[in-house]
Amino acid sequence: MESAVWLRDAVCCRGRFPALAGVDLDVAEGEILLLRGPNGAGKTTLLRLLAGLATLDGGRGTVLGCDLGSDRRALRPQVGLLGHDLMLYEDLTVVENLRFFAALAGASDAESRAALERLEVAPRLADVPLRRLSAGQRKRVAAASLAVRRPRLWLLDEPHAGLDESGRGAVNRLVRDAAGRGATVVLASHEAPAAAEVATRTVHLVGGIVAGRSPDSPAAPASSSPAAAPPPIEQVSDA
Amino acid sequence: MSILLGRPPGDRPPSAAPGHTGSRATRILGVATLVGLVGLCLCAFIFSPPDSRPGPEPGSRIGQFDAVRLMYVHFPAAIWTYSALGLCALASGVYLWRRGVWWDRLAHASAEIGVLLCAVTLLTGMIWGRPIWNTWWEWGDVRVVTTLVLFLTYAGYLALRSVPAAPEARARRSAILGVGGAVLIPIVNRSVEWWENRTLHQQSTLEELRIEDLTLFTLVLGIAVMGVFFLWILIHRFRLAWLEAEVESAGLEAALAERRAEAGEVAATGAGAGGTGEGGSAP
Amino acid sequence: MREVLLVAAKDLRIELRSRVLLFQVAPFAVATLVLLGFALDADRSALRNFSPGLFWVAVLLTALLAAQRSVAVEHAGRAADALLLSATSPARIFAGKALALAAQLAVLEALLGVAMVVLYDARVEHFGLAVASAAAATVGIAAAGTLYGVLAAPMGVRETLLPVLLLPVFAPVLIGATRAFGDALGTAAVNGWAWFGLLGLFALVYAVFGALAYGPLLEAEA
Amino acid sequence: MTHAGYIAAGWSISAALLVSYAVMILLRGRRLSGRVPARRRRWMTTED
Repeated sequence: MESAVWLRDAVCCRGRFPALAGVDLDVAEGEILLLRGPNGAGKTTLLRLLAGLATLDGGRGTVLGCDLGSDRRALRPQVGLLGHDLMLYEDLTVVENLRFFAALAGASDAESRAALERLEVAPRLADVPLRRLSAGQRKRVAAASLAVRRPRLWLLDEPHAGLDESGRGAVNRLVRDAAGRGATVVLASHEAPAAAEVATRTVHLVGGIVAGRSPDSPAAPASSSPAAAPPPIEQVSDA
Repeated sequence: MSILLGRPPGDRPPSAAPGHTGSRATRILGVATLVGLVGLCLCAFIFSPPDSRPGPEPGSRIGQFDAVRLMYVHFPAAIWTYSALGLCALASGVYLWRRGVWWDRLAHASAEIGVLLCAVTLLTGMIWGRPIWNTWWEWGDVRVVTTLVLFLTYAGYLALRSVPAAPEARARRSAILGVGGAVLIPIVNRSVEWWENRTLHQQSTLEELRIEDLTLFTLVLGIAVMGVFFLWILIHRFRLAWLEAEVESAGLEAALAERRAEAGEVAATGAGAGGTGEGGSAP
Repeated sequence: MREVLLVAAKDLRIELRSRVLLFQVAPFAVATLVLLGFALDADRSALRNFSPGLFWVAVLLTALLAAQRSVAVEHAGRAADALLLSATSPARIFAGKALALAAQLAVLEALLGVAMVVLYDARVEHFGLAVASAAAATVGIAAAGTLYGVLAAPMGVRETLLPVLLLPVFAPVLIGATRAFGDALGTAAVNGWAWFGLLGLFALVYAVFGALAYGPLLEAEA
Repeated sequence: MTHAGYIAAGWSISAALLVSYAVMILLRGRRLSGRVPARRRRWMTTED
């Protein structure tokens, strides 16, 4: 099967802090991968890296055939990210938010309405500014705006957090549908039962690396100090 | 290019590296600056004549008299201000195009020195203007006003650089600002020129002073000395930027090692609790 | 073009909803004019003579606020990330946001213009010149404001950094627009249309530069 | 000499600015050099 995500010794820094300290990860197309790990393990950073929103500071990586070093711009439109921040406009109404992102993605108004229905957002909320919705309702709207874009890779950061039983069900249906249509899903979740229900595989992330690999023997010795630029001598002598 | 970093270490033992940013090239430039400075002082204060010529009325003399001696600092500083900030814009542009940290550091070093020289230019210009134009600040002069805007623009550039950020993001933002400054300056110059379309400045300093040979020679010498000084301080500043980046990335490597150690600890202590089984213990 | 209008319409709709422009920026603009009047001792002829300059100083200060607001909208809730993840090219996002900012500034300028006529007793002699040069200046301010706004955006010091970066850039606009208005209001004997040309040049340069530089800037943020 | 005060002020302010900047750069260079391994400071190997 084609590989949707391929990471080797990936390092990614938030400011000066190496949130990912050498991640090896393979995800096949159509898989639903559950990321688990304690707070601060680097789950959110990993998802942002896979979305092409964070820079790869060391190691190598390919997502959906796009190189994370050089080709992030081609990657981004194929990815949908549901983050802690909703990535929506608080002052716009539910429908306006959805229509805007649907239009940018080339989807129709009917599709955005259908997406809202699938996430069981009550029609009476359609014209309410996002600011006035509850956390759970916003999350559903954010998930709907993801669905409208029909990404090839779904990256869900705590999709179940703050949702009630029916909301979790709706999100899981959405995930299964997407995987059924051939999309790949990576989700990070602490809500073990709800997430395990859909996941086809689980990976544990600890201290910025995938648990199970010995931290003392980095996988790729040649590039094991990836955060640093290549030694200055080589860099300048050919200039 | 390699002059900024010196020659490759070859087979010399690394322990021979002294703890400063000097090298043979900078020592030569440093000595040349000092020798040139002595020569410049001699020419500027002793050999060169004051600016003085017959005035319209018989027997009267006009000119800048000894104040022209300020020009031997002001003019070279102005020339190298424009060169340094031009170099900053150029290096910024190349950075955006080719993406080498080398260019980012060159832009940083030249901007900092350029702003310093710009301050020198403005200050000496004001001190010269007080006796000659009878004012510290002349709004009606294009170059004066343009240079001040230039100063503010690149002072902003340095302000942006001083904000802590991820190195690559900072480099990219700074580069755009560096290029933006170069885009802005011609427009400012044009607009100020129209704004006050008479100008007080020497149309060209070199023409207006009825230049004695020695005055011209001293001006050229001043430019040369300032140029050697510029190169000397640029090399030092560039190497300092290099060191700063090295210290930063050394910190990063340490943090990376620490992070991996943390992962090892958790894996060792939490092997049972963390669970390898699917849907195991809830968090 | 469709995407440009989508982004612009989105920004304008947010302004209509949140009313920040109406309730915060507009009063600030008028208050600035009033304070400048106090500074000149409310001397009627002085105020009329200096009205073009005072007007544009007020506009530029207001533009700082509006530019900051335009960036803040994208950074609250990380909506900027969503724009990055859409297939829209950065140049179009830039154009859309600059267009929306220009529209807001135009409204503010109209308001300030009325205030200027009322408070400073200014008389518009060449209406066409005034409108044309204001339009050119507005496009330039909006382009520069959008570009430099995102330049200073993701740092914790946006409020202080943006004015430092942006005010020197506004220098040619202030000079040009003041002169052009001087002609239009009959307070300066200059050729206002030549100044209109300079404002147009500024707008063109910053629109092109902004469209080119916006992509790398958004990348730097990510 | 005419304008002696202006000339003295101009030259000495310039000298003070440039010299103090240079000294600052050199001192910071010395301080940071100690924190960077010698092999990453290749300009130091100056002798032929």
